[in-house]
Amino acid sequence: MSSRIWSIDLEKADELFNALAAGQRLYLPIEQAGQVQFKEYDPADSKQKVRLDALNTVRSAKDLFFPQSENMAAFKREGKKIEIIDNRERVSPFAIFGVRACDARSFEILDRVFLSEPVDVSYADRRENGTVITLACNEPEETCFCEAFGIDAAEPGGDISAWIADGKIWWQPITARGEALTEALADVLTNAEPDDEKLVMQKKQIREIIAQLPLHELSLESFQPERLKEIFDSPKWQELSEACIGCGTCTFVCPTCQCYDIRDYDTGNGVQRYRCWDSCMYSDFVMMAHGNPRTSQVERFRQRFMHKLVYYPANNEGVYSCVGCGRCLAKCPSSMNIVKVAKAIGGEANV
Amino acid sequence: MCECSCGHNGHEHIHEHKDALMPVIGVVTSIRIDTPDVKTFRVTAPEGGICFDYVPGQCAMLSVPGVGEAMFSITSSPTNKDYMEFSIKKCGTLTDWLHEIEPEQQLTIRGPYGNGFPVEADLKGQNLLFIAGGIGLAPLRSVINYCLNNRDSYGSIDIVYGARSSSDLVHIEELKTVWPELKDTNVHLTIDRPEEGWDGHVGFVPSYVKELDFSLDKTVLLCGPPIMIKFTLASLQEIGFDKTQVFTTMELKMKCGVGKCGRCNIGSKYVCKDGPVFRCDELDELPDEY
Amino acid sequence: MQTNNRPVKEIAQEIFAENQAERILGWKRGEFFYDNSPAVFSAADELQEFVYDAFCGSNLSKFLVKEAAKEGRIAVLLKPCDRYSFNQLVKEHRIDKENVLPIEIDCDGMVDIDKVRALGIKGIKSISADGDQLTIETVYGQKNCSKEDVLLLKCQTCKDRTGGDRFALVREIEEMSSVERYEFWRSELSKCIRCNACRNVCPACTCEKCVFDNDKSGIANKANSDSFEESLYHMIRAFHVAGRCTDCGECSRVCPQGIPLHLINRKVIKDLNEFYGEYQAGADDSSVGPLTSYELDDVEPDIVMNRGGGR
Amino acid sequence: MSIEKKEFKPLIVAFCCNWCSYAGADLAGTSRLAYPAEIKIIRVPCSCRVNPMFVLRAFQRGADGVIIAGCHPGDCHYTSGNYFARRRMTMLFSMLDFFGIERERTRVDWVSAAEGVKFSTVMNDFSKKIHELGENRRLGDLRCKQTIDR
Repeated sequence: MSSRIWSIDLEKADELFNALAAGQRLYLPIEQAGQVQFKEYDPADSKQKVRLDALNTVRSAKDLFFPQSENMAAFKREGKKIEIIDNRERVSPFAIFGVRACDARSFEILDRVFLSEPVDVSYADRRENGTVITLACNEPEETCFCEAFGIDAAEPGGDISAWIADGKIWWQPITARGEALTEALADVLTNAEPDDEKLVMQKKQIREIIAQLPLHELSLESFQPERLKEIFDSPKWQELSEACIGCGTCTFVCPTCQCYDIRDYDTGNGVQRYRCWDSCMYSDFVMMAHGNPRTSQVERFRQRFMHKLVYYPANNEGVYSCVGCGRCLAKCPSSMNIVKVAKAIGGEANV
Repeated sequence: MCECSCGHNGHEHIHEHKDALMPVIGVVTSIRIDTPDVKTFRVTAPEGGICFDYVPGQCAMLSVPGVGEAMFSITSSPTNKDYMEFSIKKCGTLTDWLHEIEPEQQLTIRGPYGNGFPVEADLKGQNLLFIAGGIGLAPLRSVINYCLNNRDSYGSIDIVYGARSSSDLVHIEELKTVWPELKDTNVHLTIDRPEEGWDGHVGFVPSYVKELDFSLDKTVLLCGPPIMIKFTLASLQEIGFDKTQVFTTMELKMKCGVGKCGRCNIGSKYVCKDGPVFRCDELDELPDEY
Repeated sequence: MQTNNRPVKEIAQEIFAENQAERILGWKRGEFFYDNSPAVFSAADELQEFVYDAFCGSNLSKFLVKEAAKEGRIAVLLKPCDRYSFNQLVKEHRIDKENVLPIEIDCDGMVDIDKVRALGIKGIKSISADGDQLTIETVYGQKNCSKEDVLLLKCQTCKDRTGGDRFALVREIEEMSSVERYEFWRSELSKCIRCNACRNVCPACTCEKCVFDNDKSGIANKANSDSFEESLYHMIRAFHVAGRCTDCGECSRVCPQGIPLHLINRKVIKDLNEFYGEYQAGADDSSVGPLTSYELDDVEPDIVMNRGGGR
Repeated sequence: MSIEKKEFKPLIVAFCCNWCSYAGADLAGTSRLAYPAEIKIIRVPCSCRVNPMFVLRAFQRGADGVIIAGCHPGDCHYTSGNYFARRRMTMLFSMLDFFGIERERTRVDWVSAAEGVKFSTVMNDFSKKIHELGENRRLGDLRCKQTIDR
């Protein structure tokens, strides 16, 4: 990690954002009709309300790398002939500021899926072009459990880590890409000390708050790939899934859910093939011409949590496909979520 | 950073990667009616020849844009470099549409997907027993022809094939006239119910397998409807086969074909990437959700 | 909370003690004092986790479509507003009434935890209620707020309490100019992530196969790939429940993006009331709905063109 | 993708009941009464057949106006279809208005088989209105208006 660190007065955040936006597209947590989302920052639009205080955006930052819907190819059919037109969008460089430590970790989880061979071209293109600037969580909430995955909200990671402390934004490049971006900001950033007392205090305070959170001691230890069949066959899935209404909220707000569907839309001028997020909670997720292997919500519900806590770790050296951002805890219509599942199925470790 | 040999690196490289999700054009050059609901489509690249290289047991995504896209096993042997064949049963939106088309129709095709049968590894030098039911012959036919084209690399070959009726037997000319004529190759046909003019065996595949009472020095390749696979496997075990001797090929809903869309998993394995070919003892370690 | 001066939990225990039903559909205590989940209890000892407090906003009626079809009589706890949905579902033959024991319970308003959070209250450790005052212990210290201020939208204009004017916001939107209305809904609906929570929670949405899941319908697009699809989904949904929506407010409660979806349904209800006479879906379980009946002298569609409201 | 710029030529979809308005259109034609060519007639068995989705889908695919023409109230071939259609379309139009879609883009009119003149008048009038309103930008699907190219 680079030891160099910079800062800028929080009051001058606009200057920082404008300088960033001058070099590339910049995405910030911006309020839209009462909710905070990562949206493109427009220095000319004075109505945009940047919300650095919002802990989690509703849609996670994965949206920037794996958008909800994107074109794959278009086709023209004429008689017996088909023409394939590659109309995938190629992105230009962009930066995203305000990513929390949990979302930053989610990119590593998505990378293992999309950047493994054969590489997902669109995702790789966005990863290559995107600079992630994280922001430490000064006020974590009760729904947070990133600690269970070894994430330190006080050292958020990404290409550049940022903190808000003592009325300043602190800025520390971590990767070469982060260094390069920082160089372009020499005019707005001021040199600072990495072990500045105020910054150290802020980090300490974040860790102290996290230690007080109710899910601070959540353990996922019992979710081991070796216990795959045992966990799969647990009788608890039935009662846990009773509350599930089969919507896709948890999967769509989740920063690590990566399942997608490929669909065709007939525009009248041709066929647009696009891919979009899909949810294993949906009844038609695995529907085939000859039937559906998951006929009830119990099976669909189980699939989601098995994937996150058992299947994914089995394929990825024990890494869970969850980062503890707490979005599903806050958003589930029935308040059924991964923590309740982990505690019910995980057994003794959480008593 | 990158281990492939395309000669590019970094940013530029990403753009140069072949997109596994981007299809190419395939042309249907001829269509053979096999049974009342199965047709075999011969597909070539627009300039002729096969669309891509593959191994027996691998699959390809065929699509008619706007109609649908689905995974089909390639039924021709990769030893044939002139065309690819797909035996397709009429059973859904896309297949209904395919059954209406005429030669020269273009399709989109991407692949190959999946692991295929271990024809160059585990199967080499072995006596082989192929057991298929109905349209389940499609993926096995690729292996059968591959082995017959490399006849000296394999031991004896037995083929047990059953269908509902004699008119439902696909690839009938190969079954009746080509394969039985070859060296050390036996074909055992059966149909579910007695029928006028049928002097062959009548009965379900699992019981026929038991009746035939094969010697245990064989590696089995099994494909058919899930229920047939289940009972045939039981029959095989009854006559003394071990699950490690049996390979089967699975099918689940697939979309991407590259293990990323999250649809075709059985436990932690993706059928499109880790399968579709599994050794039967491997399936025991996976949850019963297929 | 109590009903007829008895704690609801006691009523639940009595149901099992007297064998009135084999299962009870109620709420189960969550992780944090506010995240109660709907749950089916099938034995008296399971009731330890039973809860009925100010965080039981979810409407249990819809769960009956699935649960009442199972073996064994099921008792269901219905808040006054949930009763309307229950009646409507019985009317539409979606629930086998004979297999259900409906228990009406009192309700003095449910709290919307998102509204508590919107007050800047974070890191909640516990919540206790004393009359209208909520005392909230957080990792950032103790906070207080008035319960009235953080009630669920549906509770603020409760049908059974002397609530405010439920059409006030609808009127406000009607008075906007056409462009303003358009921009208001664009701004709201462009947040939609098509998670289908509003549909799946809606007691009026009980189709075996939804038109949005039917590939043959031509609109089963799963994601909003175009702004049109954002609007289409919510327009069609509102239309499909028109005349059957009891205004239970679940759609707005569950929307992860806080889209005021109930306003669309309320607009429909307001129009139906104005055009065809007052009607409350689910007030009974037999009457004919306004869109499945007609009068010879109904208003003509051009009333939309000629009446007031912003243009 | 590109959007072709050209002079505004509206596209109007008219759902016409087989038993009255469609015959009315015929009569208008045989009587040499003109109605605009931009009106595309879709014959339906009854005005009641028009699912609200049909109207929305017409807008999706580029319609600038949608008109539904059915039998006069009381004259429905199926006794009551148009009464249901009347309520349904009133509600739909009101909802579209609520979403900020120009309220003049939708209309219902009753035209009998004998009213060739009325058919022509109604269609001319509606078309004029749509010309005044201009292109429908608020309720179309951009993908349907674009041509696909590289």
